Amino acid sequence: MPAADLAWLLAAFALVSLMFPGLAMFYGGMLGTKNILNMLMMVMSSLAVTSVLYVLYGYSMVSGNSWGGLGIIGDPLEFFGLQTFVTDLETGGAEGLYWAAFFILFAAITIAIVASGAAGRMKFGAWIAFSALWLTLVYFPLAHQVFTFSDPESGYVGGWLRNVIELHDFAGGTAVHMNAGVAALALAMVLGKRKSAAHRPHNLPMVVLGAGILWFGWYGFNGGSAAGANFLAQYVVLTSLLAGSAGIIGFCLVERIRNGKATTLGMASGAIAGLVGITPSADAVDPIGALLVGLAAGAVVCLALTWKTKLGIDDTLDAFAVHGVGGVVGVICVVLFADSAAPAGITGILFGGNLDIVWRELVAITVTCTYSFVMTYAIAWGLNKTIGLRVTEEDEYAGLDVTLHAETAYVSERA
Amino acid sequence: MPAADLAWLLAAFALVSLMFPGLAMFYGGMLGTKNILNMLMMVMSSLAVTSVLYVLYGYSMVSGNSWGGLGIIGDPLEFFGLQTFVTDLETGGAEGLYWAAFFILFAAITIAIVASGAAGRMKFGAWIAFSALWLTLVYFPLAHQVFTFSDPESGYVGGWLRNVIELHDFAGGTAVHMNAGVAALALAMVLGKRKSAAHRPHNLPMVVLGAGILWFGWYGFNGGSAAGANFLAQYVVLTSLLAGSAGIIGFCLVERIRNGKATTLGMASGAIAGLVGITPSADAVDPIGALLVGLAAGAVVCLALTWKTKLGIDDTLDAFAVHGVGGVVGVICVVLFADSAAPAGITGILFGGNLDIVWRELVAITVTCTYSFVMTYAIAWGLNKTIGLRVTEEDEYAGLDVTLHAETAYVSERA
Amino acid sequence: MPAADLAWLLAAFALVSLMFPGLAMFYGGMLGTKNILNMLMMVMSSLAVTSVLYVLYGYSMVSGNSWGGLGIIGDPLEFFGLQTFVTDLETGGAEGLYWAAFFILFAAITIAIVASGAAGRMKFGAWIAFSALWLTLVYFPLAHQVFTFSDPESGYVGGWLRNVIELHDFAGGTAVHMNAGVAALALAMVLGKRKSAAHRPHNLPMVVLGAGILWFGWYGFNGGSAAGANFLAQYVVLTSLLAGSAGIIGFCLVERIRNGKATTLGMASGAIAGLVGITPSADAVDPIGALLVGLAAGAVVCLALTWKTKLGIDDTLDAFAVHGVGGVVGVICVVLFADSAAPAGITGILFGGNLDIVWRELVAITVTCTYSFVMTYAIAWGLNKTIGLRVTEEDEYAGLDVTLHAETAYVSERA
Amino acid sequence: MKLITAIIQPHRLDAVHEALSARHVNGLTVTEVSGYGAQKGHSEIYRGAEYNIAFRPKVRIDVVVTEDEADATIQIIVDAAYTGKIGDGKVWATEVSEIVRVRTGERGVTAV
Amino acid sequence: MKLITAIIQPHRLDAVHEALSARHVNGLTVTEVSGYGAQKGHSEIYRGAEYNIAFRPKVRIDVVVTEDEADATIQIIVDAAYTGKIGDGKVWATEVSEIVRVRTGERGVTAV
Amino acid sequence: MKLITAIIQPHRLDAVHEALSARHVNGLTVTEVSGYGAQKGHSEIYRGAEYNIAFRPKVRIDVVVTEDEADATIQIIVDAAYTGKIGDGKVWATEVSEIVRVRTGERGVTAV
Ligand SMILES: Nc1ncnc2c1ncn2[C@@H]1O[C@H](COP(=O)(O)OP(=O)(O)O)[C@@H](O)[C@H]1O
Ligand SMILES: Nc1ncnc2c1ncn2[C@@H]1O[C@H](COP(=O)(O)OP(=O)(O)O)[C@@H](O)[C@H]1O
Ligand SMILES: Nc1ncnc2c1ncn2[C@@H]1O[C@H](COP(=O)(O)OP(=O)(O)O)[C@@H](O)[C@H]1O
Repeated sequence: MPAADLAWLLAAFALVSLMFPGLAMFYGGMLGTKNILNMLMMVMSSLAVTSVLYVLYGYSMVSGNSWGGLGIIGDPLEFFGLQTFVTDLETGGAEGLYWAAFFILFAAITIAIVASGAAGRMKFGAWIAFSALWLTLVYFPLAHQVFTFSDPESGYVGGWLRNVIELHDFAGGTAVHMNAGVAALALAMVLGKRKSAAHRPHNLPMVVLGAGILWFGWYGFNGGSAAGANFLAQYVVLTSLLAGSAGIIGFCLVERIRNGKATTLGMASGAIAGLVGITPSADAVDPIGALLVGLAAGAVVCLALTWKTKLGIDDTLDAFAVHGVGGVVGVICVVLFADSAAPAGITGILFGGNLDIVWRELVAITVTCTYSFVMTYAIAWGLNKTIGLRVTEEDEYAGLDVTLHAETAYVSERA
Repeated sequence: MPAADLAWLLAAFALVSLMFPGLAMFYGGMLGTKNILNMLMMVMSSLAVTSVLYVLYGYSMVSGNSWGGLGIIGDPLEFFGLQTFVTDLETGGAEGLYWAAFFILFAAITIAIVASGAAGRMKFGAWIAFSALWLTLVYFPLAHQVFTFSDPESGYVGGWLRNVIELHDFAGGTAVHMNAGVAALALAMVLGKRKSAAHRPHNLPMVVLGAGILWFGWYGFNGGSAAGANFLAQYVVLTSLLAGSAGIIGFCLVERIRNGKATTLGMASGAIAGLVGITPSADAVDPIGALLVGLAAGAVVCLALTWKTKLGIDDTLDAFAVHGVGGVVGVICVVLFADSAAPAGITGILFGGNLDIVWRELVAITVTCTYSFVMTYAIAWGLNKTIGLRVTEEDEYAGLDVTLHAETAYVSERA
Repeated sequence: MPAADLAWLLAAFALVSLMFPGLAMFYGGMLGTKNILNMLMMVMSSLAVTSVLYVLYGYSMVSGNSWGGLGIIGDPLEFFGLQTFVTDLETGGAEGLYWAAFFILFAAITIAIVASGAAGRMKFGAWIAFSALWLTLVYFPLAHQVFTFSDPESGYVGGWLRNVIELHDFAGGTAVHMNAGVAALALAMVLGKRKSAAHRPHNLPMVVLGAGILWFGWYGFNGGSAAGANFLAQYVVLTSLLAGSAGIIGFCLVERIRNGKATTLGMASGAIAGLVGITPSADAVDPIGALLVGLAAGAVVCLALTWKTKLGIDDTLDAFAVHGVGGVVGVICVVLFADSAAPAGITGILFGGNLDIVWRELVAITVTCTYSFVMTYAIAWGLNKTIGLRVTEEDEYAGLDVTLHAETAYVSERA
Repeated sequence: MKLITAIIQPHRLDAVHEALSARHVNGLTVTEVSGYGAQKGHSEIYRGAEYNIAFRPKVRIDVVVTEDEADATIQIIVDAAYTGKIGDGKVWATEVSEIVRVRTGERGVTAV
Repeated sequence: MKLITAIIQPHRLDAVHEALSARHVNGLTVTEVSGYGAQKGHSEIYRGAEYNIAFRPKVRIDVVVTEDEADATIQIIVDAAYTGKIGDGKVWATEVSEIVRVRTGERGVTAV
Repeated sequence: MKLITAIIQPHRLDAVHEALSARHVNGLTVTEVSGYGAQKGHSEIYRGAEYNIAFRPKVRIDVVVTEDEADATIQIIVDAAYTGKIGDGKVWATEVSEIVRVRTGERGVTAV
């Protein structure tokens, strides 16, 4: 019933679109009071940069017929201007137009997550340049490799990770989350640490609101990836609810045991960790499995956060731990306890499944993370040598909101 | 058209899921600056606790075949792990899986409302214990009794209030709102008053945002209870809009007359009161009736708030007045001016309907409120005698955010 | 597939309903700290006033059979109480009931935008009176003229702009945006300037959140105007995404060139400007055209803002520039580069289209703006002479939140 | 004249205010501050990282009184602010050489 | 040297600042405070409960000036802050025994 | 006794606090303020309109010390707050005639 599918997909698109202000609040609230606006601009401007690139050549690079049939990257000229899709094919359902819109949001949210690694010290022009290059050179190829199915009938060739390696990744654990997490780490390494001392989050209610909105959007992200109003959609919506919930428990339990106290930021982070974990696995685990995915993702991400502190890298808002590590945990969960009765039909090795899935997932994870790290580092390094990435020390002390954007986030004057 | 129904139900589920950050903002904004995070954690953790219980035995207790055919409680073992629902029945529409997800949200929002009665003085571990017990002993039975239909064909027995008493309650005026309102009152009574003076709401824009999000979610709550994309769904969406709107008028008019000024908190509270009022009556009144429901609920709740102050019970955020009294007003409106042409087909006694509906509603209200009050009081009292519910006086002065969660909601340092 | 259409329309309705707290945050954040609540009340109370009027006579005036067949205004008595729609026509899809709900939101958001012109100086009772009069005398007639189609078969006569002039306005560029922008200007002129100095926005993250929510709601606004889950809906959702994105670029580029810095408020304003621009043109331009609409609207609105400052009118939150000018830019874009392959099937004059469309759009713009300005000015002037619109100077210095609503938006006491 | 400055626990503000009002102290100014002293800070935890927060929220009261009211005023504040727990705060006095009431231009004791 | 402290209406801050600048006062420090005095508080209403808010928002200005500038400075502030309505505030002066400019280490009048 | 008041750059607060702690200064009070001086304001832009923001965020530290600690304390603060850039701030001292510790009622030097 294509029209019914479209009805849900339109709603799912809208849900995902709210993830942008959600992410902006989630990240903005975690920063100190003088670099918030800069973060909001990095997050929201991702839509501007992605929209333009996607219309010009992004859609082609991601969903186009593989260039040379190699499964590496789509032909960048195939869908210039999305002009092909302007005409109604009268399928009654979602057409190229819809998927273009949906995938713009996927690409934009990925680069928006990367922004978190640059909080508080990057020039805004450099960020725009970086994000355009990164989308083109990192996201578009990986998305092609992971998301695009080949169509033997029409001779259309898709991505090699999807079609040759046959990874299982329900809604973007690799191309979106691991990719973003690793890239944020690489960018943070090139940028170096912030000058000023670490800040406490300036507004935790804002963080909770952001997390709640992100969760809401995730139902569209995962549910829309079911491509319709079908059994799969309700399946992944339930598992997403359960994993987010259990993510809270996993994170807060570790906190409680280690620090004696469960925290609000931990609760919000745990929910997101659980959701990251379920993104690749939502269709492969059963309800109890979904709770376990959330529990594991929440707990491991919580542990990963402190490891990071020791490494001394200023991945400011922990994108690597939350999205990188969280994504890996999700994939490992598929490998371990996928339920063969679930829509994906994979048997986890704990339930006697064969080891085939192991190397497929390993290849996918390794390729994604290595490619993302190396390319991101190279792009950031190159930009740093040429246009320079970082603001001056003085600007950093004064804060990017005032120095880069000539604004103050909060003004309390009562005049 | 099950797929079309599912398309709307998936969206409705997502809408309801946003009620959690919405409620968190609504309640958090009304508190002083030192107990906000604790409230956010109580509200959001409701999802964590409910998800686990629902997967284990909650779904069974609510929607399972009545234990002993008594209509009191579902068999707690029937749907362990929701494993039955993992397989696609290929109905093309919403299956058990979906309803599990939807009802988790119903249960979780109910306990989240109860949390408001405990604001600013309850230990967090005690809250988690309380909420698990309360869901098991209070919510699950009442939800079974009110929501679960018998199926004579399959011999499946549902709740007695629904099937024997045949109460009319469209979307949970009893099991959700009155139940939560009364339970918040009972919990507040066991806890006792806060030490520190009453606080003004620390952030009213946050309250308005929360109310606006709740309103949005309510379209999913009531609209999803129509079980599909049908006439009923659009009917209740319209009546919900009208009742929320008129709730503003009812509340603000009373304020204007009594205090000389309409307030923003009043506007937000009035909208919620109107929505509580329409929850049981959304399918039974016509558009003008919906305006009257909102008007009545807004006005009566506004009056109820000051009565409470006089009783000297610290039902901190007025859950009893808003959800308890508001819910009762809604049911009374059904009795009084239900329009027989509306989907529910009930004739209000003002329009010459018979008195049959009166006792049915009276029984439902009495049973719900009495059971909820007695059980909640007992659970809270028992926990208080054993693990203790309340934080120390010092912790209360310092605020729960710092003492229980080692965090501060807002940090304004510019270092 | 009417049920599938309804599934999407129900979701679209909900999306639009979130625009109210979204607009409240967008406007509230832009004000200083002492008039926020008043703005929130003006925005949210729009729902209360509109709901009542719409049920009584608004629906009739907008969608009723044209009074005297003139195409000016619908017969105000036709649908009293919306009673006609209470009975299920069993079309399986959206019926009068649904459209009543959807159009209440349209009317309410329009008057809510007008409120921005009165920020910080208008009596609340006067605002309520003004909004009721304005809806009745300005919005309802214009909405009838623009939105209501004639039905030759049944002899039903709709609005003259729609049926005689045959304007092209996809989702309300005229009756909603230009109308609101011009009315805000007229109201601001009658009210005069605020006493106290211009304030910096007190909370820009709130503005960004508001803009993000508005964008989300816009998908429902434009997508729902497609009247179903169809090709058109996905078309306008994509063009809305692209125009909002490009609006950011247009606005920020002008800022960057003129002031040397791109600002956060500029980003938020640019997105909204782009969305205003695409509202009349969403079905008429292709993807690259949508980017151009956004770019043009963002850039022109940015330029218009400073022109306004020079005129010395205190259109406090720039509704005229954003909605008035932005709407006009959108219509001009249709005229210039509409793509004949797009659903509207209009050929822009740059692509060799005939000039027919030019005068149709010119008439529509002129009629809307003139009527709106003159009538709004007259209503405001009349009320000012009778009940008086403006608060005292002292109240203005103290702030409307305390003086009109006896509340303070933010309280930071830690007692 | 003397300027009495008191740093007290936030939740004692109402009590101090009432005590001073009862004694016909005609005006005072309140500032939200933070401080440390014998009462050390506390630690907060964000994503596993511990922050030592050196300063705790306090309220500062400034009140100008005539010379002969000074001692009594100090005592009233000390009594009303007292809880007996660490962190109760300090009250100190400095000499004011001139004071003017803006509205009337009055100077000296009549302006207090 | 003298420290002049002024408690004024928030909406007079700009005027005072301009007046002082015009007079070449080289620096000042502003604090958001609240206070009560002849101007009593106001009441607010939340869900039907009335709260008597004792304190109204004010702005505090601290400026250190040389001995001979003190009187003139007070007068400038008083004039610029004046609206004639209750709540206009107070200005007072205390003796400063030493002042240092952090950047240069200069002391005394040259540091002002 | 002396009251030392310092207006410093916000990001030097930690350094000043540590330096004073190391020197066994037992208490201090911090206020968020804003100010202007040799360091003029900056401009901000909202929807094309330029606002000249006269005041920059600063931190105010108040610490009461005994007479003989006063000079050393000033020096510690000046050293710790120093960055050498315009806007570093001022430190001044006023005479305190009396000080009481609320918790114990102690007066004078033992109360510091
Ligand atoms: N020497 C001082 N100078 C300025 N403020 C001080 C000084 N000592 C204490 N304070 C202020 O008083 C508050 C309470 O002091 P503290 O020493 O913690 O309690 P107590 O006075 O009960 O020993 C501190 O937080 C600080 O704001
Ligand atoms: N004795 C005082 N000590 C400290 N501050 C004072 C004193 N009297 C007034 N103030 C401050 O001045 C403000 C205005 O004083 P108020 O008495 O209301 O007005 P007016 O000076 O016009 O009579 C008060 O809100 C308070 O902050
Ligand atoms: N005369 C003064 N009285 C009160 N505060 C002052 C005075 N001069 C400077 N300040 C405060 O010190 C801060 C820094 O002073 P400024 O003159 O900008 O730097 P510098 O001392 O390095 O020349 C100002 O922002 C203000 O808060």
